[in-house]
Amino acid sequence: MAAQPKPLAFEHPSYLHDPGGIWSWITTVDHKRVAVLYGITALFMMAVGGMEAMLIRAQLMVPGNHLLSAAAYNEMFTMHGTTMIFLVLMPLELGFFANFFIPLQIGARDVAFPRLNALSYWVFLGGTIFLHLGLLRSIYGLPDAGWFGYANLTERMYTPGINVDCWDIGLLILGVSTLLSGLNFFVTIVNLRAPGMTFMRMPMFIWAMLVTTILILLAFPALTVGLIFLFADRFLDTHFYRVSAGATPILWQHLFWIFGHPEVYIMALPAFGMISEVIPPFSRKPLFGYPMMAYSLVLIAFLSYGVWGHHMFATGMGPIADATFSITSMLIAIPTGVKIFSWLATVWGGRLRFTTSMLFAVGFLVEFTIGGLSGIMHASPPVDLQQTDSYIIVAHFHYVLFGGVLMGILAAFYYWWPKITGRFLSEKLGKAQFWITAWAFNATFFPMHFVGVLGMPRRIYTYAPHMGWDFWNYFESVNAFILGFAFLLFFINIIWSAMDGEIASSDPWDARTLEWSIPSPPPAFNFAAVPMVTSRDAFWVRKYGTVGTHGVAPAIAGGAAAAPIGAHAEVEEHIHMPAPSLYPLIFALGVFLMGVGCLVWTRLIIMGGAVTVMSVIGMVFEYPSFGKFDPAMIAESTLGLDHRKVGMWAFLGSECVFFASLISTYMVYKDRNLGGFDAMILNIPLTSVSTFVLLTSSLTMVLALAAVQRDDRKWSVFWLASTVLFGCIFLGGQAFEFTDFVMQGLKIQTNLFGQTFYTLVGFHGIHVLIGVCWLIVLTIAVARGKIGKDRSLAVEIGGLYWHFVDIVWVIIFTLIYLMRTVKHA
Amino acid sequence: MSDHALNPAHAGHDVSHEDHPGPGLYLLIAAILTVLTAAEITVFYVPGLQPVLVPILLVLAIVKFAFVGMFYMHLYYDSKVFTTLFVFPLLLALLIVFGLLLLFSHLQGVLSFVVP
Amino acid sequence: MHEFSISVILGVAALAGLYLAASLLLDRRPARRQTAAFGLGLAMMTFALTGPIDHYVQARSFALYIFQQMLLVFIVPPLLLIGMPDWMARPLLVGGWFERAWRILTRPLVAFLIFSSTFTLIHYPLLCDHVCHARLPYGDIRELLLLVGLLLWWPLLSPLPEYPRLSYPMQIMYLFLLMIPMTAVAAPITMAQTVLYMFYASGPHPFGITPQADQVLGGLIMWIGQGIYLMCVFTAIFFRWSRFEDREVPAINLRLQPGLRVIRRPAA
Amino acid sequence: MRSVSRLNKFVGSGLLAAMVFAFFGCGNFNAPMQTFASGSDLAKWITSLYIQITIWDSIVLAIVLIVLALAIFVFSTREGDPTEPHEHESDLMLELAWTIAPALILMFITIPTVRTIMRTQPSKWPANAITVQVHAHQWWWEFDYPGLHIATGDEVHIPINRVIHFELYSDDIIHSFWIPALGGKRDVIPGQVNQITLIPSVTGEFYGQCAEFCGLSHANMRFRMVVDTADGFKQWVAAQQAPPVEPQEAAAKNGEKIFKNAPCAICHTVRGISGFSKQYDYGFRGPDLTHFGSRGTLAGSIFDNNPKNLAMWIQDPEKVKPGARMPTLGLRGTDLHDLVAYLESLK
Repeated sequence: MAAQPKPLAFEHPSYLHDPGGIWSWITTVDHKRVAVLYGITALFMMAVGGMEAMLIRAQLMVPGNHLLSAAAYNEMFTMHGTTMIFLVLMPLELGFFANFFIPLQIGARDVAFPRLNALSYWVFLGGTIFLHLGLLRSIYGLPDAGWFGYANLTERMYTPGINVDCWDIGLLILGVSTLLSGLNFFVTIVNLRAPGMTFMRMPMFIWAMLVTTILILLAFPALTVGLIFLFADRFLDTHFYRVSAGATPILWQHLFWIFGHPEVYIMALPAFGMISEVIPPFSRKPLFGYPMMAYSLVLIAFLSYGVWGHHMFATGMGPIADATFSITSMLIAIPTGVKIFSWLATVWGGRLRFTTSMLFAVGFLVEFTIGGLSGIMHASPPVDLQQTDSYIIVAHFHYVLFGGVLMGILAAFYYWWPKITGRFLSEKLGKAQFWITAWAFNATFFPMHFVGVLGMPRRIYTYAPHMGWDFWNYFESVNAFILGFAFLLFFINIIWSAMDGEIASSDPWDARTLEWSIPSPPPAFNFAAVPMVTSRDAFWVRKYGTVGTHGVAPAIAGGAAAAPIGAHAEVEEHIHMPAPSLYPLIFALGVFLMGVGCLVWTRLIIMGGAVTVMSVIGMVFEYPSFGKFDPAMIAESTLGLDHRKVGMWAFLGSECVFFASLISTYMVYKDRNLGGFDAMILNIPLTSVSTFVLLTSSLTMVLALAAVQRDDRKWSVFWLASTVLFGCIFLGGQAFEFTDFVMQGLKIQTNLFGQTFYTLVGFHGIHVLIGVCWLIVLTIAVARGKIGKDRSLAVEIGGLYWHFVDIVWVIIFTLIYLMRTVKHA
Repeated sequence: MSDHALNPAHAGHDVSHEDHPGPGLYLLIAAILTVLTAAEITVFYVPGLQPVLVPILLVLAIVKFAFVGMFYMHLYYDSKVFTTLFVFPLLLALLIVFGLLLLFSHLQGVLSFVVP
Repeated sequence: MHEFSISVILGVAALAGLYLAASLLLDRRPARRQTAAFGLGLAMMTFALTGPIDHYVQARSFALYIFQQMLLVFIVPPLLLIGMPDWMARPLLVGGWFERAWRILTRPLVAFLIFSSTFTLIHYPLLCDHVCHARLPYGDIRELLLLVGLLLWWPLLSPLPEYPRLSYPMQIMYLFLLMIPMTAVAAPITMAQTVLYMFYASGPHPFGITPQADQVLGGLIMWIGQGIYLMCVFTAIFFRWSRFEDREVPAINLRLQPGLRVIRRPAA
Repeated sequence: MRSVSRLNKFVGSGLLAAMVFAFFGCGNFNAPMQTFASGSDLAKWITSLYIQITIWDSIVLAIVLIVLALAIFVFSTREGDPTEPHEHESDLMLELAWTIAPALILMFITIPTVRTIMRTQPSKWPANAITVQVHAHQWWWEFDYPGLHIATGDEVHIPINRVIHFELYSDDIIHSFWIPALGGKRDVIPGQVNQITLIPSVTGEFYGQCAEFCGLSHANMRFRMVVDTADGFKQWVAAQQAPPVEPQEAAAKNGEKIFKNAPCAICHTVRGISGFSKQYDYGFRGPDLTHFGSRGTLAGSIFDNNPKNLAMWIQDPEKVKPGARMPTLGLRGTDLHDLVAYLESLK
């Protein structure tokens, strides 16, 4: 370490500049480039989703319209919802803004797992294409069962086409992508913060993203399980949602909304964070009530798991469940109200600057409040019975998701665009866009409250005249086109700015957080030297000396602010950025091929699977740092922990929810089984032996780890190989068990017991299989001397997965096998 | 209360690989796990224990779960961050199981006529 | 049926005497708020263990039985721990086999498991009817609750720096997780369609309500009462955490800690 | 920049005025499916709660908007002002206030909510309640009166001031039964029997519609509910219980033959003429047509019941109701005319 800081010359090209051309974008692992890729894709999909919305409004303009057929209309509203949620809002918030600004705001060089980040993007792109694959078959090939895809309408019997297959598999693929980026950002925020940036000094956007990623990790598995059941129903002829076998389609609704309500907050919380970033600089005040703001985020997230039932009041859950879900839903209003009032208090007394960004932030406050308040109505079950599935709900969630989330995103666009591209968006066009949007948005969606009160149901492609709906629908449609025009302005603005926008300085807004301390657009390595954080609003304090601005001569701003925080890099040569990689793209291709294989040609699944596995192995060994214990990295990490291990544990946490969904389905359906085979078929002696085998494999696994940590290659290989062997014996036992059951006549299609048993135990088996493959790779690597003491982390992480599989079996063995006679419901 | 609450920034530093237990402990845990599993199977086959089957099995499973988690997965020795990362979702998962069972049992109780 | 139990009064008096004696022996005075907290803790203990509450518990009021438990578990131990100065606890808990045992017992996970399993077990109807009321004198369970309550709160309120408290986020997590076993006990009791505990079903009720209603009331006290209480506690902790991390975490000095200056090398 | 801010204010106040205007422009409640209704005890309870919550919501919204507007109008004048704003970061009393006040408001909402839940979801209903079994099909409604041996489609009659107990059945997928004027909706879920119990308090004709997306023709799954006086209902029941009217005119007589010979009878029942067994789903796939002529609407209540519409419907069901299960039979000319005449004669 040099004692004297050397000034750093700032001739580094920005992240956008690269002689590699398009190839460098395809293989990029730079979080900023991946973010840009996400942004472009999501903006394109926003245009598509917007067109779909225009078509919907055009169809509803007059009663009895014949512009769209019923089939086309159903596709439009399904895809409008799916697109806007999964392909626009979430990618813009997570993929674009969070990806770009999490590392910049916490003073990191990149996200925790750069290649995983690129992988998330390519998988996301694959999923996006997959959702639209049905278009290849016919013009009516888009999914048409609603973004919520309620069973049993989605059963093959009622929706025979491949469109719902595409929806099902497409969402599974998108789920993988979202889960992985959630995991990535979670570890980044938890473990890669700059020194001194405690939780309570994080910018509010980072808080919001932290909570959002936790929600993603714990909500998406439920959707995955629901989609897997749907997949099984459609392709394997099981009856997860079929009444004829004793099942109930309500199961889908539970699983879907266990995911779906947190999902609402997965979309809303990042927008809260963005607004919290935008309002302070333009009010020239610190965020009011920071701890309260952070705490309410946590509370909202926590409560959001206990309220899924409020989407299901009409399904007849009974008065007790209704009341419980109602009360918990109402409770969410308290932290949300705290947030609104805290934003108001931030604005209050400030020196307000109404840039476009601030205008959108104010728009957010108004529209989101309206949306939130109508939400309180739906939280009251009796009132909800008059409102659910009517246009008042459409009004409500557009006020939340458009007036709230999208306005927040637009505010963030105008705020952060100069940092991303180094150029301003046009303020003139922006203000025009804001005012047109503000008018047209309210004029489109506020009357939906009226038609909702007048009883117009949702999702209807046509309606009768003289119901009192005609005028407002016409009015809404006209304004919807104006709203579309506002977005046209936005796209023009983006293109204009990219080509000829005004050049922005590094800190054009006199802002408060670290991302403004580096050049715009940032260099590939973000910070020349890792910044030190001593308080909230770190950059502001750098510039003005205190958190507030009292009594500090703004003169400092001229001097210190001009020199970015990282200007005193000592050893610039030490900045190594991760090398580009093609494996993320190959992985995504493999996943995509597997999806296509499900639709057309089964062998393609195996081929795609092989591509996926090979790409994972390739990716693992691509970097020489594989599994390496890096004291420097650990010393620099926030928690003093290796982030690969943090990531693994977070992933295992997420897996808990996955297995919980499978196990609860088994238990719920156990008593609804309509006769035939039941749990009494289970072979206890055999599985007892399997249990011992698996427990022993856990023992050999820890012994292997201990041997690797001693650098004892012979015993490492021996114990690893024994673990593989025990794993294989377990799998063999399971294969025997399954074959035995099939021979006795219990197939996955036979009855509820069969399907829930095979999926639960089967998915555990798949986990064991993955573990065995993983261990085989490790064994070979250890045997060839690639893994020694310094890389024992590779074995440790593999071991964590293996033990997790083991403890899941401990639970399965007890709940499914040993408690086979117990009634659950 | 703030006298000596740890700053999480330093929470992890006091642990390292050296704290991990040796093979002796692993073998002991393996023995305990074997005994517990044997106990589970015994409980399953003893008719007299049927009334208390569920609590006994649940407790045994939780104990096994905890032993593997604490010692084989090193949660007992590692940073508490890992414990949190795992236990929090685990209990959320439990709540989901619990909630769904409650909701569905209620459905069956109130709406007893299920159309075949 | 007794209004005041001599043994409880004696026990509380003994504790107060010990506190005073320790103060005199070691010739140090606890801070005023510590004395106040300890005194309040003893008062709450007396209130919970004897007098009208205990009278009605003996007279088969389930709701008050739960209320008594909540006092013993959630109110008394924190007050006692807050009231205990470090110099008073140190001679007891530093050095010797007792320290080793106490360290294991007060590891957060161990303390949590001991508390929640005890709490779950004593509400298992079979156990409750046979152990809590019939065979053993009733007092045993109350003292057990007090003890496991002390264990439960120790990781949060440990008076000794030698036994470090949990970090603030961990404290919140700890209390949050505590809500789950509590709910798992409270929910089935509240939702049960029958009276679960023979002891409370068997006698006339002091307040004239049905045993079923009494049980629902008790379940709700446990469910909602502890939920709101814990929520308030961890809200308070959150704000302490916020103040601590915002104001008190020292600025890391680059020159003093060169190790932190290492620029992260992502690969190789 | 100052001028821009003035422009903002100008446009902003214009927008606000326009919204207020639009809100009062919504006074048109002359809508048959409006949800602020009081056609039954259930609807009255719901509406009262609905209005209470709306009032609370409006108060909160007004507070937020006024504070925001004040903040904007007062503090935007500081633009360009060199004095720095106060660094006001927190205020415990204020923060406590805006935590506790919403909590109190929510309590005022929650308590009546829970009371209304308990009230509107009774687990028992009087023995003399009239039970109506509602069967939802893709995409029409069947109404059976198990005590009265009546089956109708698309149109349901109930008497005023009696306890009506709807049992909701679905044979295919999830639908939702909704008559806005008489109270809330309930999902109609296969494998589960949901119920609505209510006492209608106003006579008249009300519209209902399926509210849960149920596939292609979800929009065309409507029905009519007629609340009769006690006498009116008695007469209607008697008329419906009567055997079908013998066709009088020649055309109608011919139509009856066509009805029996064409595949109509596979799906439709005319008691005494066609309709076989529920077990084999024979004659029960479509609405019971025994008294078809007495109904006001047809084909999922999307048309008025008149010969022209009926002919159009029979000619090409798929065209007027996408995905309709009724096949196109290729009837035209006099056959069609006679069949229509027969069906319309079934008063």
